[in-house]
Amino acid sequence: MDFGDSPEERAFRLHLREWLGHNNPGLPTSSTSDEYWAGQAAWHQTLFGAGFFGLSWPKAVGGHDLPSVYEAILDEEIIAAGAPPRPSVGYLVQGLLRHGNEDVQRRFLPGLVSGRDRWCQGFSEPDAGSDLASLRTRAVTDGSEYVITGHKVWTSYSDAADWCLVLARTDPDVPKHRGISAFIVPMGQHAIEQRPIRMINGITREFGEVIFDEARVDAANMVGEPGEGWRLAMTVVSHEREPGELGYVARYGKLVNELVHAVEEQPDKYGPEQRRDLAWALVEADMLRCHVSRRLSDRLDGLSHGPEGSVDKLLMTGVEQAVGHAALSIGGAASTEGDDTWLKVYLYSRAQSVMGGTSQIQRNLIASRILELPTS
Amino acid sequence: MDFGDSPEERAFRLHLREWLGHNNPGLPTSSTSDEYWAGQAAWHQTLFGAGFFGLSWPKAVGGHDLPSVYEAILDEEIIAAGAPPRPSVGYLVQGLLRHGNEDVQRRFLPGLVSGRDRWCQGFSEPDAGSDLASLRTRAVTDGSEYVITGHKVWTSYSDAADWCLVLARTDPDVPKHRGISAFIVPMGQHAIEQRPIRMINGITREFGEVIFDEARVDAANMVGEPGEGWRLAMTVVSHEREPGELGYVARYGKLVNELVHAVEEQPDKYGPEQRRDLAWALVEADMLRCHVSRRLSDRLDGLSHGPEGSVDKLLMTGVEQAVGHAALSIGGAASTEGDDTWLKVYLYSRAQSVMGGTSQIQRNLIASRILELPTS
Amino acid sequence: MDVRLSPEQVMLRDAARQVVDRLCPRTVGEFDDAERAGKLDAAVVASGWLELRTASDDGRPWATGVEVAVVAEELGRGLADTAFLGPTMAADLRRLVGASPANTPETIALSADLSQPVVARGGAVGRGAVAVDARGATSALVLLPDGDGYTIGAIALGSVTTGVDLTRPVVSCPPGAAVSRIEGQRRPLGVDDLSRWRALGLAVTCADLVGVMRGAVTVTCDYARSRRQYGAAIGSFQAVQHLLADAYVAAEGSASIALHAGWAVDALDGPDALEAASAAKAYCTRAARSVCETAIQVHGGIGNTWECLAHVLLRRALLSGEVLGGVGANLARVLAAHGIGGDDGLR
Amino acid sequence: MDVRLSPEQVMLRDAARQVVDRLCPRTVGEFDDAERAGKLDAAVVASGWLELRTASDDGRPWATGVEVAVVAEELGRGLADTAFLGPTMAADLRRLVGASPANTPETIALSADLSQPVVARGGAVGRGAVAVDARGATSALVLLPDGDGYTIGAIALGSVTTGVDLTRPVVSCPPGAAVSRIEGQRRPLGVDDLSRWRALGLAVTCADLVGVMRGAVTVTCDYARSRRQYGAAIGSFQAVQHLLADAYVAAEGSASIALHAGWAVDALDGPDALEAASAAKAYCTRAARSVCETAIQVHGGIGNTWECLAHVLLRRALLSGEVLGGVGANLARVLAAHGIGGDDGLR
Repeated sequence: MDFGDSPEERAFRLHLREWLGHNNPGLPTSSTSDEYWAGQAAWHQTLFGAGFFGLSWPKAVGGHDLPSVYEAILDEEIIAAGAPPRPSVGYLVQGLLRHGNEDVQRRFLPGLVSGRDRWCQGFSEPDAGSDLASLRTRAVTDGSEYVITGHKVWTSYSDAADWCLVLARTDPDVPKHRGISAFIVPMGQHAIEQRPIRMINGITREFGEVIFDEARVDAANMVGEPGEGWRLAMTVVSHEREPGELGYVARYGKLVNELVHAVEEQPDKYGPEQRRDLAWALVEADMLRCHVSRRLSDRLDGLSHGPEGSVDKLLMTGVEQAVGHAALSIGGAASTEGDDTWLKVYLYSRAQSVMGGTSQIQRNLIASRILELPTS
Repeated sequence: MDFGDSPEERAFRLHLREWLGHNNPGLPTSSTSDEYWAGQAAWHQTLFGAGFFGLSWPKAVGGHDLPSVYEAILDEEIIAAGAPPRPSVGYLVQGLLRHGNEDVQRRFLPGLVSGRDRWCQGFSEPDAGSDLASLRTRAVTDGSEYVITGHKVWTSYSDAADWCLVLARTDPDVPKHRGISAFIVPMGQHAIEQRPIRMINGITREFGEVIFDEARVDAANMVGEPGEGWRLAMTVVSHEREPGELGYVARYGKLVNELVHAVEEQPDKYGPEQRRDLAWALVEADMLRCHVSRRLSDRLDGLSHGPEGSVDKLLMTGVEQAVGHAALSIGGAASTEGDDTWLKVYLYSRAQSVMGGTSQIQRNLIASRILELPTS
Repeated sequence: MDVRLSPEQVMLRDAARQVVDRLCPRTVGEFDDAERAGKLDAAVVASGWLELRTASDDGRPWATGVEVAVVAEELGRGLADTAFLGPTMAADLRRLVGASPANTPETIALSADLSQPVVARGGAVGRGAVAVDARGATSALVLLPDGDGYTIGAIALGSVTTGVDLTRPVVSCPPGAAVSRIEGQRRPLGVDDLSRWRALGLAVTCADLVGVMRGAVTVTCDYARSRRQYGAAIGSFQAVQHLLADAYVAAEGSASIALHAGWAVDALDGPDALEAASAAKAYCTRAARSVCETAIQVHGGIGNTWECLAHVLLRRALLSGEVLGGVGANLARVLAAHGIGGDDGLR
Repeated sequence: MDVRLSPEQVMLRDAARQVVDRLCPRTVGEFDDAERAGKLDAAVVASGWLELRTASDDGRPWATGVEVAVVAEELGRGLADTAFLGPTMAADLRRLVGASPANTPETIALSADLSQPVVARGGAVGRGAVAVDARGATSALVLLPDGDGYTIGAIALGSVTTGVDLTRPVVSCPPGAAVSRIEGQRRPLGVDDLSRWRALGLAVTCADLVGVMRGAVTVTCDYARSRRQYGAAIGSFQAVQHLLADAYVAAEGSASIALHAGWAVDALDGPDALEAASAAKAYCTRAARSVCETAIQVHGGIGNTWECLAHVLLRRALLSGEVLGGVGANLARVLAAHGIGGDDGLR
């Protein structure tokens, strides 16, 4: 049991630290400014180019085959440097690694990992949110291609994406979980329309709606076999719930450090109620850092895909929303001084209990799959 | 809209205030000491004897036929005097007034209202808690009597009671809600065994288990007609959820004032976290006082028996538990200085979200009966 | 004691409700409908609701804090994008110093964090100020020190900015903005007056928060009845039912304590009115944030989009929560009122 | 970094688990079984767990904070009515000043509110003290000022009282109780030592709280599976499921941060270890109260009776929560460690 560095880890950490000292692009706080999303693509490529991205992924796809705990070291150093968190594409990588055949992995993973290609994820639909398996987007064979028609929502970075990992129904005649297949669809075609979604904090470039009107995709771009899309979806969704995969320890570490800095600058401005909110945000962020170290260490025994992701998701949501409340408290709900970044951080934090599966769904999963409580 | 006194109310208040100045028995904090329950019987009779009990009940049963808002004035003055809250027998009175025939009302209500007779309530059973209608206690006719066999729990003051209002199944062959009747059973018979229940804060004289082993009751002691026991139960239970009926505004007012006093005495001992807990308890108690005034004013239009009691119950529970947390905070969880009254107040507060129907049941009732959300 | 609304108060509430139902936006898109917004402004002016706190012949206001709260609750519930808090508070300030009503639309200025009235010294606003609820207003009132009390002055307002609340814009006034004295003041604003005026402001924002909560419960229950997942309305799931039940209960508790705060404005001494209002404000502010967060949660993905009314309700609640102090400042006042610390001086 | 338990640590955990499963009470009635309790005490002594923090040849403890935490968690989970926290903390204090281990059972004394070590001046305990986890102990260690640091002394203990925690009794020592100096101290306790020692105490109580939470989740899930109402196990109702899911999640988050606190005791500088432990203690204390309250709630009426284990778990959590400071004191330390206020001096 050791939270400390091995000699190799220490050497890596110092190397990384020095590099970050010269290469922090200083992007605005994530999820509060549309500028962030543009800059984040460059940051992805910069991190990758320097050898600091995909640390625990296979070398064959551009990773470094390092133990997963190196991801925790990366997050810690990013926090210390005040740099932007690493881009959250791990859940797509894990999905393709587990379910894609060799051809798919060879063609697509290097571009995804390096940041050369931008990806988005076409899972949710207007009438298929929590109940994802009821999705209605259809994919119909036409020679060596599939023709896709449907309406996706909550598609992250859909405006800038080169590829979309789409779940579509290929067989309407079998039970709903079994008739779904997954495709890597090129976004650059006229049959795909992208519309931005404006979030409650005003940002418009994180999420989009994507309408597929007889969009075409090569059958070779299917991930897994026909009808195996649900299994891919479960892999992707379970990793999407993991702060260790998302790099969110750095997200929260950066935010709380900035809040501490705000109080340092004007100590007389903040009373006990505000300091208390901040103290809880600090404690919650610290908990998540420790928790992710524990989860990433568990991966040293091999990657698992169990229901623990729902636990991590609820813990992460607690942190995000504690940080959001601290941001509201320190920044002031009604601040008219300067920018409203902290208000935006708070408003954005409300989405964390919905995206990637609502907190209610996570609790259902924990009750049935971990606590083994009876179903009604 | 006036929270203030009419001239008549003002005169009553001043008269009451003067009387309380000379007649406050200074009992220990309710629900923390078994001494309280003994003293409370005398306090009931003292209040009644002075004309300050049953203010809004009919004169015929020993009440005063005053508008229900006089109960709020009584509670306020009890708080100001630091006197014990008025005894909580209103839900029994309301049940008998609504469902008992003239004979039952004439024979039983005066003794109940005056405090001459002590009463308890035999509703819950070990396997019939939230699901009260599944109760199994049986009552079988035998000439002009019924013979009752069964096991009741959570019977308040069963050790000292002269009478028990018992729900028992008289017809096992009809749907469960329709086969229940209510009886006023004399406790002084060998066929009734009473066992104290020790609560988590150590008190043993508030609740008991009562085992009826062929106990006998005159058929004339049935309240309502055979099979109408469920309707009585619903009336009693709904009033049991009302802080205005229970006099609990005074309960919380007294507790928070004592907590304020503790902080006044040793101001340096308490930090922002403890003061914050106390401030919330003060605010919550104030809310309930206002809320009860609103409910009692609504009774000026006539007494209602709707689902609003579930709202009141949840608000009351919030207050009880906020006060409990303040007591824990101010008193210290681990206090070894002097007595542990505040710890007991905290521990007792946990029962409020269970007794009289769990908070979960109240939320179900609000969802279906007030918000009219669909059933699953 | 009879805290039921009087027949006249019920009529006032029903009249406000009718205006709200007819002219308030039902969707986020409708906020851009200038014709509708203009009609709403006109209806509020025509109904006389902006004059509730102007002086009657004996110097007392035409209407009590309760009537003001009755209107404020309905406007909050309907997300009314019209000025009410600002003009009402300004009118009360003019009444308290015996000045005649304003000729042009007017509001009040608060400190940058909205927690305090602005005290201008030396003819100028020192640290800057924010004019709240400033739609249509050309000036905002501030306090000027005068012996033990205050007189009032006005600052001219520049262009309106939206701020957190999409329904009630604000105007930032830079440090150093010049203050002109209001003519015809017949008496200074005393300590008791100021407490009472703050109590009015807190009571109005409490009523607004109650309205917002009730609006949030209504739209969210409607959504929960209609939105289906897993073959059932989401409102049939116990988890959703309990979230909504708790929201309803929070709104009802808030309504009770807010009602008392409204009554206390005119019925109690200034300090007691301020204590009643402070307790109500702490309670309602906490409740409203929780209720609006529930509204967003139950709306799911949709609830996190700009097009859903849930965030408009939350944003309105955030502004009302901060006006004259939020949870921390008001809990401190409650403790101070009980003689155990806290600090309630004008800063 | 590899925060999995080592094979040796897993063996230690399993050994502790076996003792707990064999000898800890499963019902409230079993607490009165003196024979069982005696066997538990003996098993703990025989296993050497009370000597984990005595000095090895190089002066460092035989075992790290992690091993202490591993044992503490299991004892907490099993509601072990045996001394561990007290003797362990006392042994660590003796080790830090270079004194030999105690000959008779010993614990530590804390301030009356349990938040601070006791500093005795002039040969006596000034304001009184409380010896915690005092089962079987005949004396309790206190600190004596000595230049910039401290030496240690002992007070004799009178009869044991139960206190809030039914499993770990306390002894109140009156103001003025005489302090005898411990012989053979080779070095004073410095500031870094004291921070580290407090960090150990906080880490042990965090581990105990994690154990209590895990125990609470287990017994409550068992109850929810077996208790039936409305023709169904109550654990099938979504409201109950969500309460239990949240309890499980709280326990897991606590386990992660508590693990870090245990590691930090020996791996970081004293102040950093104390900061890590303070964050963990605030988190675990809040979580444990909530989890134990959930345990009572899901047990319904039964949960509010003395005969149900739920309140024994809550009571143990309340004591562990207060030892060396609860939520408020530790949040203040976290803020202080970030350079924004708070106060962490010995009082």
